[in-house]
Amino acid sequence: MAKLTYREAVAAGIAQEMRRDENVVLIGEDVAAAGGVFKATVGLLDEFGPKRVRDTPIAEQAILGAAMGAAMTGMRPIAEIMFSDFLAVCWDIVANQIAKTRYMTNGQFEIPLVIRTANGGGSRFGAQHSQSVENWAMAIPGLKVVAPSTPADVKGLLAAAVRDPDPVIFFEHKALYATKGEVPDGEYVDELGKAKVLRQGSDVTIVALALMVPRALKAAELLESEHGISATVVDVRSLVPLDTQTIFAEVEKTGRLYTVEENPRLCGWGAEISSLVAEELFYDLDGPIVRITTPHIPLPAADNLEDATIPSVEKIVQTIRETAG
Amino acid sequence: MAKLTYREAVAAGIAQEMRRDENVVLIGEDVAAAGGVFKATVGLLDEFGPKRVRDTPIAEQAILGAAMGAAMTGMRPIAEIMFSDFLAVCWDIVANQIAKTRYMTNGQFEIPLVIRTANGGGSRFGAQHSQSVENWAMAIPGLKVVAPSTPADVKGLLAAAVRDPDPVIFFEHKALYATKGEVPDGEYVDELGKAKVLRQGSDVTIVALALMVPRALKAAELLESEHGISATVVDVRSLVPLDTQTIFAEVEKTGRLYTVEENPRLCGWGAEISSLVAEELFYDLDGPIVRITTPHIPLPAADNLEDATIPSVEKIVQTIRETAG
Amino acid sequence: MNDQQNNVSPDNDDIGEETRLRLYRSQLEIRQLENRAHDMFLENLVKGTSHLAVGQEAIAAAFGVAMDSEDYTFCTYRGHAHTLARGASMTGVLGELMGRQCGLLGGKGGSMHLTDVEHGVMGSYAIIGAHLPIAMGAAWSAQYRGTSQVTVCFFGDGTTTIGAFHEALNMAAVWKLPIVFVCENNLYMEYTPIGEVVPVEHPAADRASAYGLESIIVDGNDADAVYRIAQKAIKLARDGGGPSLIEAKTYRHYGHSRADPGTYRPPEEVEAWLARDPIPSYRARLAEFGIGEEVIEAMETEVDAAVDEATETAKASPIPSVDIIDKDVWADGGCAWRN
Amino acid sequence: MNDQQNNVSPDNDDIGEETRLRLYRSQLEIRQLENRAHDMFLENLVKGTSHLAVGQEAIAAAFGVAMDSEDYTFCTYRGHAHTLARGASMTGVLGELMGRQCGLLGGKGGSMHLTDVEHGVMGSYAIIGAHLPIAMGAAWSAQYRGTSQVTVCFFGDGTTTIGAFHEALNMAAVWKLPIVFVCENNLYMEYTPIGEVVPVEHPAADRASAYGLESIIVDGNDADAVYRIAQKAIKLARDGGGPSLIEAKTYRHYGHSRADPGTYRPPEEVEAWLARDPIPSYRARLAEFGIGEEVIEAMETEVDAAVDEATETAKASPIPSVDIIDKDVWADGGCAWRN
Ligand SMILES: Cc1ncc(C[n+]2csc(CCOP(=O)(O)OP(=O)(O)O)c2C)c(N)n1
Ligand SMILES: Cc1ncc(C[n+]2csc(CCOP(=O)(O)OP(=O)(O)O)c2C)c(N)n1
Ligand SMILES: [Mg+2]
Ligand SMILES: [Mg+2]
Repeated sequence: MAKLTYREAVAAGIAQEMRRDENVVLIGEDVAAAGGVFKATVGLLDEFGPKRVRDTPIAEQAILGAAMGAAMTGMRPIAEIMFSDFLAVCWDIVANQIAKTRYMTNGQFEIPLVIRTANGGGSRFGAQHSQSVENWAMAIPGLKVVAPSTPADVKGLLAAAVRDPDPVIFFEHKALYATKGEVPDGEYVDELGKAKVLRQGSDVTIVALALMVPRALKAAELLESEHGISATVVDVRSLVPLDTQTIFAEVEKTGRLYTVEENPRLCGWGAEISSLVAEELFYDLDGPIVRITTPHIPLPAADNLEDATIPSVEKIVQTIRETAG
Repeated sequence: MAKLTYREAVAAGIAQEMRRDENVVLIGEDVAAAGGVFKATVGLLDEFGPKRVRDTPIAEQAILGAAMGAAMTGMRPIAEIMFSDFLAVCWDIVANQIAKTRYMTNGQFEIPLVIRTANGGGSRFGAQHSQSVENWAMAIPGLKVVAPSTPADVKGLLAAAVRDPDPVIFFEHKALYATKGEVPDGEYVDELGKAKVLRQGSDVTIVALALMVPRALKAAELLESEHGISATVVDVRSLVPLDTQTIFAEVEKTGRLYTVEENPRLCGWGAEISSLVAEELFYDLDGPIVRITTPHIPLPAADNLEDATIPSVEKIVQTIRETAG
Repeated sequence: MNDQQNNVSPDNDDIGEETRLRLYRSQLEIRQLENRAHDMFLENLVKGTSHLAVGQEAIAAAFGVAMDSEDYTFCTYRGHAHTLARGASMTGVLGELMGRQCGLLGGKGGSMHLTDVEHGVMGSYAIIGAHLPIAMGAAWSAQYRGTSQVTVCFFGDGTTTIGAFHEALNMAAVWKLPIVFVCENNLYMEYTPIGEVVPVEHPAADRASAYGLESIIVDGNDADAVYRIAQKAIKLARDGGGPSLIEAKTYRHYGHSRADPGTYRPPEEVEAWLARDPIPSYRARLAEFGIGEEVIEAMETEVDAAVDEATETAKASPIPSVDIIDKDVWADGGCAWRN
Repeated sequence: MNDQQNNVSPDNDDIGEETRLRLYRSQLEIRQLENRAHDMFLENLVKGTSHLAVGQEAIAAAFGVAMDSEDYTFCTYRGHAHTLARGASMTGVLGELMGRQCGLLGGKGGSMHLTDVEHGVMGSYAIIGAHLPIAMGAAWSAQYRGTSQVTVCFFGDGTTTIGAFHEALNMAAVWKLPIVFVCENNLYMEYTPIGEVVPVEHPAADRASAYGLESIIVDGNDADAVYRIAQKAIKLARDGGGPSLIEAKTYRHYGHSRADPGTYRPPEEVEAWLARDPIPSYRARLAEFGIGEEVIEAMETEVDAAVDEATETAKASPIPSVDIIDKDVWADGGCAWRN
C-alpha cells in the first residue's frame, strides 16, 4: 500500500487504465501540458503522449460531444469538465445525448465514457465554482453517478468507471484533492454501486457522500464521546447505481436515518434516499428522517460565510443531538 | 367567465401584462409571426408589434442572456424556450447566471423575468422532446418554479410570474394545451406559492402537478366509487415557493401521502415533498409515503410505450388500492 | 467561394451511367417514401411529429452514393432521407414512424431519432446543434484509431446560430478531423426566414473562414453538383486534409413538420422552387446522357413497388411489446438503478 | 483589418492633456491595486482565487475613459481592472477580495464577481462566455428603452471558442444592438497557448466577418490606440450603427490565477512583452506631450496613497456577519422557498 493524495489517485487510476487499454484517452482543458488546474492529471502527457492526452479549446459541448462520438465508435474516453458548475454549459450533451442515446436507439450503441469533474465547496471560489451538483446528474436516467471520498476509492472507482460500459459522471471533490490515504498497489479495480459501512453504531444511521463523509465520521466520534449517541456511518460512494441494500440494512438496525448532503436542499440525493426509506422501510423507522444539507441558496464566497453554509461537523452533531432523542 | 383553452390562456395572460406594462416583452423562436409552435402566442405580434414580440435565432443561450440582461436593466421580459428539454442547452444561463446573480452581488440586481416552456409527455415526440424537467429547476436555488394545470391557473399564475420581481420558470404542459376551462374575465392575477385543494377526502392525500392533476382527480373518483377509498387531491401549482402549509394540513388529516410525478423517479419533486413530510410530519403518518412516478428511464416514443410509461389513472388507482390498506 | 457548375457533356461524363442511376434511384426512394409517410400522417398511421425532406433529396442521395460503407452519417430529426440514403430498410424507417416492432428503433425512438448502426447511420438528433460535436467525436475516433472512415454531418441553415455549431467547427478544424459538415440551407429555420436571424447572406459559407476553411456553396437541388463536391470533400477528409463545411442551397416542399402547412412562404417563392424540383430535372438529365426511358421507368416501378411492400410490411408489424420499456437503459440490457 | 497607428504628434493632439492624464491615472490605479492584491495573496489576506490584469491595464483604462457614466460594463473573473476603470471604490474591490464587509458584494461574491451597479459595472462573470449574451441583453434593453446607453463587454481570447460567444455575436449583429465586444487577446487561455486551440491567427478579428462585422485589431498595450478605437466603436453603437468586435493584443504579466506561476511561457516571450509594458511607455508619452515630471509624480504619489488607504480601510473592515447568508436570494430580501 502506498500513501497517495486524492489528486495523485486520480492520475494513478487513469494511468492504470490507459496502460491496460489503448482505447482509453483523456481530453479536457489544460489536462495535458499543465497537468490539470487541480494537478490531478500530472504526468499523463509524459507517459502517454499528446495523441492520448489532449488539451482542448474552451468548448465543453465540443469536449463532451467528442467523448460521446468516440465512445460510440469503439473508444473509451475520459473527459474532464474542469469544475462541475460548468456541466451547465454542456448539459444538453450530458442529459439529452449521452444519457438517452442508447435507450432511444433500442440499444444500438454502448457509450462507455467517463466525465470527471471537480465538485463541491470549501475553496472560497464563490457561487459559480463551488457547487455540489451530483443531484443534477442523479436526476438524469441513463447516467451512472459516482463520488468517492478517499484516495483508494478514487483509484478503484475511477478504474471501474472506465471499464463500465455505460456513461459515468465521476465527481471528484475539490476540498479532498490534498487529502492522503492508503491506496492498494498494482492493478486495483473497485465496483460501482456499492456503499461502504465505515462505522457501525446502534442509535442512528448517517448516510453521507464525498466531503461529507469525513465530516460525518468526525461527527459520529463526537456524538459517541460527548453525547453518548452511537452512529453508523455509510459512505454512499455511488448514487447510481444506488446500493439500497446496504443503506436499508443499516437503517433497519438503528431505526433512524440522517442524510448529510452538500448539494442545496431541494431535490438533493438525500431526498431520494429519504423517500425510498419512507416508502419501503416505514415500519422500521423509530423517528423522523432528517436531512442535513447546504441551505437552498447559492454559495457565498467569504471564508466565514462559506464555512457557515456547507454542513459542518458541528452542524451534524447539533442536528443529530437535538433530534435523535 | 369565458371558456378558453390552456393555450389561449397563455396568450391571454401575456397580453394582459403587456397591456399593463410596456416593459413586458416576449422573445423566442417563432413566437411572433408564427404565433409559436404550440400556437400559444397567436395574436400577440398583431397587437403589440415586432418591437415587443420578437422572433429570435435558434440560440437559447442568447435568448435567455437577452432576457437576463434586459431584466437587470429595467425590463420584464418573457422568454420562450420552445420545449423544456432545450433548457439543457442554456442551463448555464438559467442555473448559474439568472438564478445566482442577485445573491452573488449582494442584492444589487433584481432579475424579474419569466421563462415559459412546454414541458411533459404524451405527444409521442420521443425522449428529447417530452421530458418533465420541473425537478431540474426546483433543484436550483434562486429560481421560482410554477406549473399550472388549468387555463385559469395559466392566466393567473402567468400574470403573477410576470409581476414577480424574481426569475420564474413557467412550465406549460404540452398535453394540456388543447384542454378548456373557465377563465376569469378582465384583469386576473393569481398568487405564486399557493397550492390548491381540489378535492377533500379522508383516507389518503394525493399531491400532483400539471398533467398529473386531472389524472389524480380521475383516479380519486374511481378510488371512491369503485374501491371505497376517499382521497384528497392537492394541485401543488408552484414548486418554489412551496406551499408546505396546505400540503401538510392535508397530509395531517389523512395520515397518508401519495405524490404523482411525471418527472423520472430519481430526485423528483415528490422526493422533496416526501422528505419534508418524513421529517416534519413523521408522527402524523399512518403508513408509508408512496411516490408514483415515471420510471427512471428516458421516455419511449411509440404510443403504447409512452402510455405505459407516464403515470396513468389506472396506475394511480392501482398503486393506492394496493398500498392504502 | 466555389459555386459549382455542370460543364460536363454526355461525351465528357465524369460521373458515369451507373452512378447516375444510383443517384436517381436514391432520390426516388426518398421522395416516394417521404410522400408515403405524408399520406400515412393523414391516415393517422404515423404518430407524433415528422419532418419531411421532400425537395431536398439530392443532397442526401449524393452523399449516400459518394460515401463508403464504413463511413459515418449524423443527421437531424429531418433525417429519413439521410438514413435511407445509406441503405437502411424502408420497412425499418416506416415502421419507426408508425411506432411498430419492425421500426429501426423498435418504436422506442420515433421519427426524429432514426439510427441504423449497421449502415453507418449513427443517429438522428432532435436538439438543434447537438450532433455536430458528437459527429466531430466520431471523426476524432476514426483519426485516433487510424481507420480511413469519414464522418458526414448534416444540419440546417437555422443550426448555424447555435453555440454547438461553433464549438464543433472550431475543434474539428484545430484537430484536422476527417469530417464533412453539410448545411442544407432550405431558407427557413422553422417558420422564420433564415435572413431574419443571420447577419450574413450565406449562413454557413460566410462563416467558413472563421474556422480557416474554404467557403463552399453548391446547388443542393442538383445531385451531380452535390456528388462532385461530396467526393472532393470526402477525399480531402480521407487523405488527412481535415474538415470541410459545405452549404447546399435547397428548399423543402412541405412545411417544417407535420403540424405546419407552410403558409408563411410567398407563393412565388414556393413556385420557383417547385420548378427546380431535383427529381424531374435529374430524370431529364438521365435522358440527356442517353439513358433509355424504359430503364428509368423500370426503376420507378421497382421503387414504387418497394415502397408499397415496405408499407404493407410495416402495417402488418405488431406494435412493440411493453416489455421493451424496461430494456436497454444500461448496457446490461436493463434499467435497474438500485440493487 | 484596421491596425491602429499613432501618427499623432504633440502639435496635433487628438486626445488632449486632460484625457491623457485620466488614461494614465486609471492605468496606474489598476496596476497599483492589482500589485497590492498580489502582495496580499502572499500574506494570505486574499482568499479563494484571483485573476490579475497586470499588463492589460491600457484596455480597461481606455474604455473606462471613453465611456459615459450611464454606459454598461460586463467583464470576467479577470475584472478588477474593468471595475476600477468605471470608478468603483478601491476599498470595495480589495474588501471583496479579502472577504470583508466593506467589499463591493459584502463578501458574498468574491473576486470573480465584482459588481457595482451604481458605476455601471454590471457584473463580473466567472463562467466563460456566459456574459456575452447577458451583455447583449443589456444592449437590447437600452435599444428598447430608447436610451443612448452603450454596453461594453470584455472577454479573453480563449472565450472565442465557446458557443455563447457565437450566439451573442450573431444576435447582436442581427438586432443591430449598441454593444462593443472587446476581446483581450493575451495569447493564452489558462495555460494553453491560444494558437493551439483556434485555427485562425486572430481568434476574434478573423471571425468578425462571420457576423457581418469589420475586423478590428488594436495594440492593447497602447492606451491611446485603444481609446481611439473605443471612441469610434462607442459612437457607432450610440448612433444606432450596431455592434463592433475589437481584438486588443496584450499580455498578462502574472500567471493565469493565484495558483499559477506561469512557467509554461517562453522566457523570451515574457521578456519581450515586459519591454512593452503599457505603463512606462505611456508615462514616456506623457513627457513627449509636454506633461511635466512633477505633475506625473504627484499623480503617482496620490495613487499610491489611495491604494494604501484603501488597503488599510479594507483590512480594518470586519468580516461579514453570517446573517447575510440568508439574505437576498429573493427580491423580498430573504431566502424562504416555503411558507
Ligand atoms: C436547441 C433547439 N432549439 C429549438 C429547437 C426546435 N426546432 C426544431 S427544428 C428547428 C428549425 C431548424 O432549422 P434548420 O436548422 O434550418 O433545419 P430545417 O428544419 O430547416 O431542416 C427548430 C427551431 C430544437 N429542436 N432544438
Ligand atoms: C465554461 C468554462 N470553462 C472553463 C472555465 C475555466 N477557465 C477559467 S479562465 C479560463 C481561460 C480563459 O481564457 P481567456 O478567455 O483567454 O481569458 P484570460 O483568462 O486570458 O483573461 C478557463 C478555461 C470556465 N471558467 N468556464
Ligand atoms: Mg432550414
Ligand atoms: Mg487569454
